[in-house]
Amino acid sequence: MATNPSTYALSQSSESKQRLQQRRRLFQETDWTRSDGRSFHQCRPAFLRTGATNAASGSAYAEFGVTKVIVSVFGPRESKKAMMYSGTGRLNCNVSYTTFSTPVRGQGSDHKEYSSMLHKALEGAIILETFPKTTVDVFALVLESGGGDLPVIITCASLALADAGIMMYDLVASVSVSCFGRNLVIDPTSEEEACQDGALMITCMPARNEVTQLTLTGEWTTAKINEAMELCLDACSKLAEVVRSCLKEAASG
Amino acid sequence: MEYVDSLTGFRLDGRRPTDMRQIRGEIGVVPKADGSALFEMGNTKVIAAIYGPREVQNKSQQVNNQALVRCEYSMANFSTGDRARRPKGDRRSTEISLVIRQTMEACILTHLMPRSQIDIFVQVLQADGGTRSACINAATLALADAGIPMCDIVTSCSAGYLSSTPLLDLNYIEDSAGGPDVTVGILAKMDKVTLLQMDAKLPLDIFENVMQLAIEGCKAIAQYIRGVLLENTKQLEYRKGV
Amino acid sequence: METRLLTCLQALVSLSLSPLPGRPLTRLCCPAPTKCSFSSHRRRIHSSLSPLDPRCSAVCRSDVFAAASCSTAASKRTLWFGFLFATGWGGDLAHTACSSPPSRLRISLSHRRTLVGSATVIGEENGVIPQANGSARVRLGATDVIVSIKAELGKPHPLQPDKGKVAIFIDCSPTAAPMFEGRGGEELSTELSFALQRCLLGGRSGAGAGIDLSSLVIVEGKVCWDLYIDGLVVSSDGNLLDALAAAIKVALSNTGIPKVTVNLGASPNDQPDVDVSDEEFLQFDTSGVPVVVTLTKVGRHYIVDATSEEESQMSSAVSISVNQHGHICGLTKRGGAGLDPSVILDMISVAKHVGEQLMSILDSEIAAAEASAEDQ
Amino acid sequence: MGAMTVDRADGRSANQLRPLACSRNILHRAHGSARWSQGDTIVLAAVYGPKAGTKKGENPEKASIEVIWKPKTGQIGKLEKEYEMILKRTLQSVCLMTIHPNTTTSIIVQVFGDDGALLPCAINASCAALVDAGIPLKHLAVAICCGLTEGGSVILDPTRAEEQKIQAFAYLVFPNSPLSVLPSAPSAEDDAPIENGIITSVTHGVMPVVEYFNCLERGRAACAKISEFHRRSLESQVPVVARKQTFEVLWWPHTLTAWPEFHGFACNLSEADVLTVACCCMDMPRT
Amino acid sequence: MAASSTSGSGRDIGGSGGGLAAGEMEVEAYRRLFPLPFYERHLLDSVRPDARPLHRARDTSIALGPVASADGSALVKIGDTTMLAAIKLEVMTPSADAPDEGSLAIEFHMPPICSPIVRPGRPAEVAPVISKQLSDVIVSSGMINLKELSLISGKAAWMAYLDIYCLNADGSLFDAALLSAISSFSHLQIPLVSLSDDGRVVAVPGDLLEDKSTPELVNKERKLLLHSIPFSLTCILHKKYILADPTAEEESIMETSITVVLDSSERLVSIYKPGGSVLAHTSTVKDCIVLTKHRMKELQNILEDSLSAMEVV
Repeated sequence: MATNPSTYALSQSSESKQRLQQRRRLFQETDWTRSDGRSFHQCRPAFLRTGATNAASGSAYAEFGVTKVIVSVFGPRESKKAMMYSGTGRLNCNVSYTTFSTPVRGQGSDHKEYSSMLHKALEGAIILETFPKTTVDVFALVLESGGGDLPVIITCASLALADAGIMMYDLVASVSVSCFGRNLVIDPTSEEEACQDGALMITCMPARNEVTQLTLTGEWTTAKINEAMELCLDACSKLAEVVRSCLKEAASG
Repeated sequence: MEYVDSLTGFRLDGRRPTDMRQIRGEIGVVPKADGSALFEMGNTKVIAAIYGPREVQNKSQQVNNQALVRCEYSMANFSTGDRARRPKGDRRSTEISLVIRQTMEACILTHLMPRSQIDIFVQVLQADGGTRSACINAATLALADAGIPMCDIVTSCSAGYLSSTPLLDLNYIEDSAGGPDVTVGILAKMDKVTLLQMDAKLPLDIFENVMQLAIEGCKAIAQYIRGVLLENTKQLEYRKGV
Repeated sequence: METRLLTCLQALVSLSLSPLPGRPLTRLCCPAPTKCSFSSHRRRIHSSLSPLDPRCSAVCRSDVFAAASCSTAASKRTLWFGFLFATGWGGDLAHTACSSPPSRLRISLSHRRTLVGSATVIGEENGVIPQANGSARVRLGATDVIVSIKAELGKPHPLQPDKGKVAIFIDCSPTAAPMFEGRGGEELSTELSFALQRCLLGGRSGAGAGIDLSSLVIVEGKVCWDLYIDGLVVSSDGNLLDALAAAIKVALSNTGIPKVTVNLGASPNDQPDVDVSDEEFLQFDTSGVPVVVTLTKVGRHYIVDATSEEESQMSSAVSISVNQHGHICGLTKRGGAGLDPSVILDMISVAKHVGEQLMSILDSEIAAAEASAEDQ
Repeated sequence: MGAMTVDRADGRSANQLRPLACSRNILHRAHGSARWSQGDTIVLAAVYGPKAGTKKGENPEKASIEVIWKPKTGQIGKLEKEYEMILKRTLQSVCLMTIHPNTTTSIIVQVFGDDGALLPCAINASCAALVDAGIPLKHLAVAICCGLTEGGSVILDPTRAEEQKIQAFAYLVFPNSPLSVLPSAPSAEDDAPIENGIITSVTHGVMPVVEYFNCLERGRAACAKISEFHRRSLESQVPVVARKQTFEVLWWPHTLTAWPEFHGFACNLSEADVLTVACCCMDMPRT
Repeated sequence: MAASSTSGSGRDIGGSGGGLAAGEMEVEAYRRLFPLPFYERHLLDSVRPDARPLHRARDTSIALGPVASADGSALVKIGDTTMLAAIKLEVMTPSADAPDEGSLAIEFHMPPICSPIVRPGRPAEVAPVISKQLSDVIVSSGMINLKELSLISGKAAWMAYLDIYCLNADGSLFDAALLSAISSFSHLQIPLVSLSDDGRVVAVPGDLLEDKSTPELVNKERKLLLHSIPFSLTCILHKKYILADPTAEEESIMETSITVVLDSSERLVSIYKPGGSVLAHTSTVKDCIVLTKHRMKELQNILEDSLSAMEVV
């Protein structure tokens, strides 16, 4: 099996391609219903559990609709030998996908962009001074990708960090919003993400009212940014409540 | 293909066989580096930056009685006609890095800076033949700019043999013709050869001629580089108000 | 050492003095001396802009300097132009800053002199890289970047048959800093590439893209131009993203895309023949290409165009790309510290303001460069 | 059971091994080296070490062993990774790991020829190289490949062609029989002699359980022979004279084909020197 | 003493809540400082720290179809060791020497989340080895008839990509991986396909099956027939003890392991003992084989239960 022959995934027949075109046109209209029946400003139901991997210091599993993610936290442990001395702790993040996470079989390699975004989203929330000279590793594996992957990873990672007992200023919650013409659609699925005009993702510490990460693509007016940010911040604080209750449950159970 | 016009004796780009392309050197192109220089040979354009002498970064590489000299050669994506993503550390760039490192190490007075490290970074902005030579020349200028003690200045030039004519300073088209390409590096004042590379067949008497031509080229470049350094020193003097 | 540098910087900033000689945060003076002769044509605009901080009713004065100088070398004509501008409160700020009550934030902005060079190689198109379709070199103080643009024929993405493709790759040369040696620059390179992609290419559906992708299509679903934007950081002294974005804009402005003639194949399934002209070139419309403004937060202040020394002490930085309509086309945040949402909104409005000026200067200088190129 | 008559392409009987050969101390820079061949399967093993320090993840209180497998051609793949791991674990069980704590011994295995039973050959070669390097060992590990033909008979040391044809085969590694002057120490665990225990077993293909035990028995008998060979070759060790490598210059009559690069460290040569060297090279008879 | 210890987690003592009594703390400390004597004390009483008898495997569960985007998938847990396996079918042109056979590509992954040993960018040493072992065992056992993966002889055949992800590595990785592999194969639903105009194989959506205009289907069978399924058991050999189904802690303390794979007709597919300080004598090997036979019965029942549970749903 040294040289695998080239293969191709089953393409859907022409009907379903037309369906995709239809959807794309639909998104441009002002009023349409989402495929999972949610309203525009409604998030997917979130399922969160701690303790997915017992070999790790802390871990968590998150399921938001189709999107399924496991995050393990290791450490604080010895930094790599090549690393120079550091008075504060280090944070090392890595995000990878399984080969079967997407409808078409992928390579299952590391996702560098998400790894660095995860790092940026978390480093502001962790009190790095509490573990000098050592490293905390946050590793995420996306089992199935169904849209809004990065926000789910970030939220799940914050739960795993709390499970590992890493000191944080606050829990971190992350929510993204897609822009279609005039509409703002919160917590998009991958189908919606593929056709969006723009996207805004906020990671924040709700109790401190601080934004640790913010990315934006597409063309936005200031008023719309305002609206989207408010929408996201509101959803973040609700999400943080879900995370908090999950932690309480784990501690009491 | 005819590389030398049989009637006029001119080369494809209008040079005579013993003509060098226009050369230009500029000192101090990277303000943050300890020493830097730009060197152009016709359309070949390279930047060299020197960092050091400084503390050895990887302690296991430290040499106790001399300085550690390191070199990295990299090519910009747009440096050649056809755009290509170049992975770092491919065979060719590793080899050229080694050649540059060894050549420069030979002229740096490494014993004066024990337990320290000197990094030579060369970046090719445009490649049109003779990048190896241009890199060495740029590195020499940059080392001088960084004030690193050297026993002499090293200059390099290539020569080839096409259409039964020894040609000085091959450009890309001549270089890719597949003929012999002799790259020579000399210590200008001491009149010693410090680098010699050739990977093709050449009868010995012709090899002698070609090498001689390349050495002449090196000497001319040395002349120019001396001028650039002198001008730079005058500027420094002027700025310091000496 | 680091803490000392921090306190020193903070002290300087709170005095509204820049740690760089000759670059106050709020007041203009001559730029730091550089090698290039700088015969300046000076425009001073006194205008009453709406105050940047809504709580502060001080009149904001904007000083815009633009300077261009031409020097003709023996074989090539080098064209330099530069600008520098600042916004802030009027008056002698070095003193008022100390005495003013601790307001929420003081905004103090000053760009270093930007040098955008388009060296003209004998009789050829403008550009520092002759073999590319377009190129530019931008210097921002000691930051030096080169951008080259190459257009190649390709096939459109099956899901977007009416659009061409653009790929942005940034490389950090080890000449810029020893830490970029080997694979050391990869992390920063990919981060810059992604940030620029986010800023220039708009949303997934293609809305809000700075580069009009549909203009790159030759035959729908069959042939299109693939635009490869390669950036190289030659020297790094902070604010790489802004410099790269400006360089891309300038490079796009002098990008000539060859005119093509298409012979459609007999059957619709055939790949059409494309004839690429090597004489006629189409210019690229760059008015929609946004500029990027990075606001770096040091202490309680945020500053534009931070040097690497200033960046080393930043708590966080927000890069905002602004297009000609004053719309935000992309935003990325760097640095660990969290920001209050209202601060971000405030930064956006500042960036919009700064971006407008940066845009108009870049545009006018591009026009000037083009005009002088045509004169030749 | 008995040996059924099996037709083997090379005319061997079912129980017959290919000719064995072992030479040691053939690399003068390595601390120990050995070349082991079984017919056309040839493996060269070199041992470097013990060197100070262990890799991350290894127990620093013990010696650590590192195996690097170099295939004859091409890149190292999954199969080679598996071989590396098996070889490492096998050699770990043979070496006295407590004698040189916090050291690493590297074994480099270079495949010269693969004509079946490659892994057993590599294990035998590595063992000989460890002996050559003077690494303290408990006992030798002796490896053999037993094949099970479609007809249900066992053949020893199959060639590559046979390996591909047969239904199943097992790589088995046993300790060699100790030649002790002392009366055998009372074994606390088991009454069975140590050479009956399996160090390593790797099988390929499906076989009935009884056949595996049949293979074990036959393998054990063959290993006794191999360990006898091992012992003899160790005793009759002839010091091999290390040949100094000579400086080689590629030349062609009256033409320099390649000028080996030289970069002056201490020897900045003048132009005349270069030509002299070149001429010298060309007058030099080719060795 | 035996009952006092918890499962073999690698967590900090301090992290597991301050509720431990002083005596228990000492046990935990003893376990960390002198792991081997700790285990040997247990073995004397024929019990393991997690209260298992020596020959018992941990609780095993199989969940079929956890990955919606795959054609077949299974989540297997043996104790805390968790494996997620998924099969994706793609179409390939079969090779000339086997025109009517499909192909298998089996890959075992150890992502960094599964164990503190694995770091990103540096895959675990054992991952390629287990990959190789798995494909050897699955191919040589003849469980799958590759001819069933053929679509159009010489033109198109299925390439089954089986990817197994270890989500939690707590010993006996090969056993769990093999079980997840065979479970996902028994869950595999082959999509119904037809041939499009340009000669590519395309999927036929379920709602179009009754439609008359749909082009003719290429395949009819939606299930693979699995012959002689292989089951495995890994045992640790320590002195004269045999410990079935070891945890990661047991594997790290007692190094000699032996893996026996038997197929459903009790033939030997593999005996894998890579070195180790303990020598396996014939009697030991026989004991391991007997243990594997018991384990096989257990696993067969668990697999059948989960399959029938799925059909009911």
